[in-house]
Amino acid sequence: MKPELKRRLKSKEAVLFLIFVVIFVFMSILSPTRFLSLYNLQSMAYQLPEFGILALSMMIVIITGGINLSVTYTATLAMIIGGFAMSHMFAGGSSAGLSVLVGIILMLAGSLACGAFNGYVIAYIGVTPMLATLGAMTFFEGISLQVTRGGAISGFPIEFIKIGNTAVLGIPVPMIIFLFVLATVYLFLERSRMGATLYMIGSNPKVTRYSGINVRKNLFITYLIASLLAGIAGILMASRYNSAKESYGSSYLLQAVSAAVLGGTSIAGGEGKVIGTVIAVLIIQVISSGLNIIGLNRYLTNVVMGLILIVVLTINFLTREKQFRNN
Amino acid sequence: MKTKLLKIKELPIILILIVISIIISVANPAFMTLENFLDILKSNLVLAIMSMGMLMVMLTGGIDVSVSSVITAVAVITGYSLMHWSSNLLFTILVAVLSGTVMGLFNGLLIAKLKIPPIVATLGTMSVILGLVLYITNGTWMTGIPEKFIDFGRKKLITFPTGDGKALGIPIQFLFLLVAVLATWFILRKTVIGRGIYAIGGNRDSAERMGFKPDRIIIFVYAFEGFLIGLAAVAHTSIMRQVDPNAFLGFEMQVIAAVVLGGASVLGGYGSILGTLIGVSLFCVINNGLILMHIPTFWQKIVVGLIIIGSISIDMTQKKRTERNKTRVDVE
Amino acid sequence: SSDKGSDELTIVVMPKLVGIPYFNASEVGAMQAGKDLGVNVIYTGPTTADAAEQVRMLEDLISKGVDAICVAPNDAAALTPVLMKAKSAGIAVLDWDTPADPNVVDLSIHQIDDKQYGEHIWDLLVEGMGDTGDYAIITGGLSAANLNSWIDAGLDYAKKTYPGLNLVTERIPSDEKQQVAYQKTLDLIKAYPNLKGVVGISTPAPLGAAQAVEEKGLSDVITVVGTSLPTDSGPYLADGSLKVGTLWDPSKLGYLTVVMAADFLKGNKPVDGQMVENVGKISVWPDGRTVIMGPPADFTKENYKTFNF
Amino acid sequence: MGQTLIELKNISKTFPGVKALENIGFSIDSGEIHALIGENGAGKSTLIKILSGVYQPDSGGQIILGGRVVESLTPLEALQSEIAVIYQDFSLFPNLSVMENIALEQSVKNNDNLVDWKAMERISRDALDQLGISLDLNTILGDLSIAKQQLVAIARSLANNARLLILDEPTSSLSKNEVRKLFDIMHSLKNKGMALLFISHKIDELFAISDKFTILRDGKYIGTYGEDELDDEQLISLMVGRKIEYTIYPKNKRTEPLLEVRGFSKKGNFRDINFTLHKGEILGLTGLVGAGRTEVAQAIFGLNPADEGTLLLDGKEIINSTPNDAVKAGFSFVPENRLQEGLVLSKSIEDNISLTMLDALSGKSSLINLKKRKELTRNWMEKMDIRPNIPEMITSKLSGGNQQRVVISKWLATDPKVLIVDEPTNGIDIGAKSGIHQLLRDLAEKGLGIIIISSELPEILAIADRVAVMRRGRIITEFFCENITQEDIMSKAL
Ligand SMILES: Nc1ncnc2c1ncn2[C@@H]1O[C@H](COP(=O)(O)OP(=O)(O)OP(=O)(O)O)[C@@H](O)[C@H]1O
Ligand SMILES: Nc1ncnc2c1ncn2[C@@H]1O[C@H](COP(=O)(O)OP(=O)(O)OP(=O)(O)O)[C@@H](O)[C@H]1O
Ligand SMILES: [Mg+2]
Ligand SMILES: [Mg+2]
Repeated sequence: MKPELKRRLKSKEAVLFLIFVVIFVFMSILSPTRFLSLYNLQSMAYQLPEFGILALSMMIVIITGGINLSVTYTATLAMIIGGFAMSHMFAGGSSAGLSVLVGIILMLAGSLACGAFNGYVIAYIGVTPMLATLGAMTFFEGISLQVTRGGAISGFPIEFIKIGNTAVLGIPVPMIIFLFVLATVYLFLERSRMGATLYMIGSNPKVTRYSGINVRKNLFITYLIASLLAGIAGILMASRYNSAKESYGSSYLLQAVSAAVLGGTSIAGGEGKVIGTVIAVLIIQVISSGLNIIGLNRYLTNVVMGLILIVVLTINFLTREKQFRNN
Repeated sequence: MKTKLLKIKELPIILILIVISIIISVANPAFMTLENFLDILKSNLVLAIMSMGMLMVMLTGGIDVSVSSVITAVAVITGYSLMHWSSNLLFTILVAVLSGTVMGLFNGLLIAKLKIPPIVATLGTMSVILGLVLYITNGTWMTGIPEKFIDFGRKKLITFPTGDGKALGIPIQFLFLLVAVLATWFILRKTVIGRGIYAIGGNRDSAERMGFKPDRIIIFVYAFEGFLIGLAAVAHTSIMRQVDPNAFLGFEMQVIAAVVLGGASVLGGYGSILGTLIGVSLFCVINNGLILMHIPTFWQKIVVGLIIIGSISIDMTQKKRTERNKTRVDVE
Repeated sequence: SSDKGSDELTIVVMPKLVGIPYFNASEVGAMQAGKDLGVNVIYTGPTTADAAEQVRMLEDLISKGVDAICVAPNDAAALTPVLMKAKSAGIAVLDWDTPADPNVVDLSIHQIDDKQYGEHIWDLLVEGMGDTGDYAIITGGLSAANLNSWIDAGLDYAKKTYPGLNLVTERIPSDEKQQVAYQKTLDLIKAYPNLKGVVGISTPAPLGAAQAVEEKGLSDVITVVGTSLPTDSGPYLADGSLKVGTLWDPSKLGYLTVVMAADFLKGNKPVDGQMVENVGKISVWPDGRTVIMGPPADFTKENYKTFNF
Repeated sequence: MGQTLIELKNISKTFPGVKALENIGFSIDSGEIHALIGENGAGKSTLIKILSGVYQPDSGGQIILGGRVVESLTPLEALQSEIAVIYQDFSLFPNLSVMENIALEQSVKNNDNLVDWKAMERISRDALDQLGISLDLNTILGDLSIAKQQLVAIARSLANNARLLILDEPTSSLSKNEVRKLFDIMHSLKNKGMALLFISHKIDELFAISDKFTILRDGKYIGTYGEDELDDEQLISLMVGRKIEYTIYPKNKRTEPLLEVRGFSKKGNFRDINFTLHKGEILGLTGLVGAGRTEVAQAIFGLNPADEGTLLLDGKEIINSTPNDAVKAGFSFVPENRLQEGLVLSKSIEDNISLTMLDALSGKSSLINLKKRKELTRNWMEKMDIRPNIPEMITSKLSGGNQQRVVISKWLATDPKVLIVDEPTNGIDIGAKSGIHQLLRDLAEKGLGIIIISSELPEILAIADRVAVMRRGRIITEFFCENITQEDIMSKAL
């Protein structure tokens, strides 16, 4: 038991958590009354879920050795499809409850359709994920533009807006949804049969196929699930932003990749822990909010983020080296 | 000869390029004109130059998402140098390639020495470099590039007289592309390091066992990529006559897409200059064709997305079929 | 502003994004106003024109505790919930440059009337190319609300006033990049050989169009007009490839925004015809909260050197 | 014999948790073929990697090379000292041409800056000519079969004009004929004064070619002996510490048919394959490398579906169009190339063994029962004697033989009806080999049908009930294994 505990304390995730604590304390000292205020903590809890869910979605795909550049446009296409129906139904006199229900169902269905598209092209046709999702990103954006003509879809019932903007017992609803998603993704990836398969596919698809596993089906489902998560993030965004538009969250794309790798997911596939990604998301959120409150130039915030990425990975490298030498 | 031609790996993508070109020129004969090709050439030179560097990086199994920020930084430095130091052409080129090489070197060191995965290392440098450039310049355009340099940018290499008294010409910036392609070709084909690049991409451990120094090769590759970006920055500045620190936002994706479209493997080891140039051409031709074919604006992205996925799917299906029907045994 | 302890006012001015010339110029004006009025101005915004990023930043700024938020929304609807939060936190909410949801703003600072501006641009086009013939529009991005509203106003106007004008294809996006506008214009020239005019909306667009026209030696055939900053467009105005650029002084807009916010916090409402120092005479709509800065300035070959933005 | 070429003193190597080598010391003379032998995991490959500079030995040891004493070598130093190695995993480049795989090393060794394509062509052609094989120099290596790749690896070391040529199990995927050719070459190299260090688990080969034997056991040096000082039995007992020989198992009577292959054909792979596998039977499938045995096996397993033909299991027609179908129907397939097809090298023993068992390990909940998984792994690691006994060990760090055991474990764990094994004892030491034979026989006793593909005829004769001989994509004949000799089979296969 003891060596197990020791190993855990030395793990990448532990180091990352330590870094998170340091940054959090640092921000708190810099701005005790504001950063550490209840209001700010709550506000961060509102902001984090949509990004966190996108990062988890990205992580699942990266574990299979892929990448999903269309993740944010999946979220927005889904919200546009559902939002379009929802606002039209609502304007047409349907009850708020029904419109919201139909809207949400369509948003999830829309994201699944995007996932099926990517999944088919990648798993069954065999196109490199990077290129397939790059094409899909353009394609989804195109459809969104075609539907919205560049504008935003709004006029949602207030019941829908509430999803992203209310708190239960002080805990924002998006945060509750995030925790639920997080637990599910954890069970799926790290405890379930299919999760185990995905890690093996990410490490070596050929051997996995030779082992009698239906690699194509698993990959296909992976993209479905990842896109469904993007759809959930889309619902949160549409609700928080009270509208649906093709460009929402486009800055999350590279951030989601960064969060996954910062959290220890191997970009080559086959490796990565949910908890790592979550800590990375927390780090990014705290830096972003903290520096914003302190009033640092937005570009310097990017510089800090980049440096942290490099520094954390360097630390990982150095600890690995040290362990290697000590043994 | 015939069989050799059929064996070219790039054949499917070449055919796709030809088919798309034919479709466009049927829709609009203006496509198949010298003038249009020269326009395409001039407006995509920078992409083509940068694709050479990216090809090398991807051959080692790496990727570089910082190219857009590096070219921005180099363009800003070049612009500053032009306006404050000297408008001498050679000096300008020297400044540009030096600063590009230094930034590439930095990426290379992170990747080779600190073993940071390329996509992550370059994501990091992208944030840092772009953040600094925009912080310093605040996004302000640098106008007032010396006339001497702008005049250079307007020069033509060879001119072709046209019927209506105008003259078309190959833009002077084509030289930069030529240098980039030839240098890349020379390195990849003629030097031991170049073969080492392929070897690392194919099997890194074996390359090391064979006596290659993968770390050094990787550093070299990123530095060389930086060097090419330096050339690209000069070409770009001489065409655009100003420096806009926001001009390259998102450009990295285009470079990567063109190279992958040209058949390079994201896992390393596979990819060719010919393929890459065809990938770039396909990219340019599609973009060029959108307006020439009068495709309505709101359909354009849908069309581009589908063409990218469609052509690579055809390529893939083709490869799978050959693989499946490969003769493995000389059956009696 | 609990950390401050003083009673200095803190006003946030948030552009759609930072790091582009237009909003840099606004920053200069806003900061100057802060200095002149003795208020604390924070000029910050996202690095890409993303509404989501704006919302996140606004949430943080509400946490920070400020007195007024003036925002140029990337998307009006998207900001409504967060602006409502700001209001309920006792923060004054203003929009500037681009309107936000009118139900949540205390004041709305417009550089210009969108409709008039659109019509003005089309008038400039017709001045150059005449009222018949083919023309095209190059815009910054398909989903930029204010650009779209100018174009829509202009198109409506052209339909009624200049029926001879023929728009060859829908507005073409240029990703806010001169290089792309340049490329697209080259393609347009070949695709539509009878093209006589190009309207560039967003600051880099007219320049890219002008560059292409100049290179093709068509400065005399194709009229390029559009929204551009006089300093950046100097060379193109000088060589005649860009006929006219039209824009207001963004720094004045920044200045006016801060002045209005500070006044509002002090309990002063704007009045029609009010003279604002360093800006000029403003007009206020009957609703009492929509402030219009004034007509744009047109830049031509002759006068561009007299502007400094 | 010539003079001492290289001498090792006190060489040790420790990996995290494993002492792979302990105070090894012996010398190799020029003009000799020196066999390095030991069980799987004895440390042979590790020693070779030290000689070639891939690993640095623990400090305190000495390598004496042409009078120069060093503690360790770098790969380039090793190359420049003219030590050439054919690694167990070949160390080739799948994306480069045959020519470059053979000749590029020269340029690196000479510190060249530029590539001389003409010289490369000459060097590689010479090397292939020496081997007496013809290959298109411009073929991309990845497109070649494993056997041909191995020939390329050999050609590469020939091209190096090495003074010491190390061959780590070079014969593991060669057929008899090719082995004979290789041995001829080794002889002629030896006569030219080159020293050869040779690793193999095939005892008959060792005696056929070696002048000296150096025996390692558990990382320790046991001794060096001349070929006339030892016989097979002594050698084996020195190596494993006990006596072992090929047991010839009693043959089964025919029972009811289990698997029937009817008219299997696939263009460019095989034609009109017909055979029946009975319950409790071991059917050998043999022939020269390239005869199409692997292709047939892959077709049955759904990896390389046939164009025509039918498959009957227990009399019912089934279609295996993917491995997934095959596994569901009760097939297991141990592929011939464990590195590329058998193991996820970056994952642990546990992950690999449980890969085929995920369904069984997770109940309705779809969540994996971690305890059951641990148990399963432990059971198989014990049963197959996988060393080191650490389930979390990453499989790339296992010795070749132990890797093979993991692959076999993962397939036996599924409790199949039909087990297809393609060169299953490739690279497995003689002790373990007899263990695997015993295991296969026991499984057959329990009613399993087994198809074994092997180029090693004694192995086939020892355990198979029947053997089908393939030649150029067709089954030429079938024998019952009772009263036939290797020569009977070879005469059909050629
Ligand atoms: N599940 C899979 N995952 C990844 N690659 C696969 C998969 N199945 C087949 N391939 C690859 O596709 C190629 C053809 O394989 P195979 O002959 O098994 O295809 P198939 O199942 O007949 O194809 P299809 O279903 O398209 O007819 C091979 O290169 C193989 O590696
Ligand atoms: N990189 C490594 N890290 C940890 N342990 C290793 C590593 N490489 C080898 N070992 C261990 O060193 C021991 C010797 O392995 P080696 O590969 O030399 O065996 P071998 O004699 O070649 O066996 P085989 O005949 O099975 O190939 C084994 O226990 C192996 O697990
Ligand atoms: Mg070995
Ligand atoms: Mg075989």
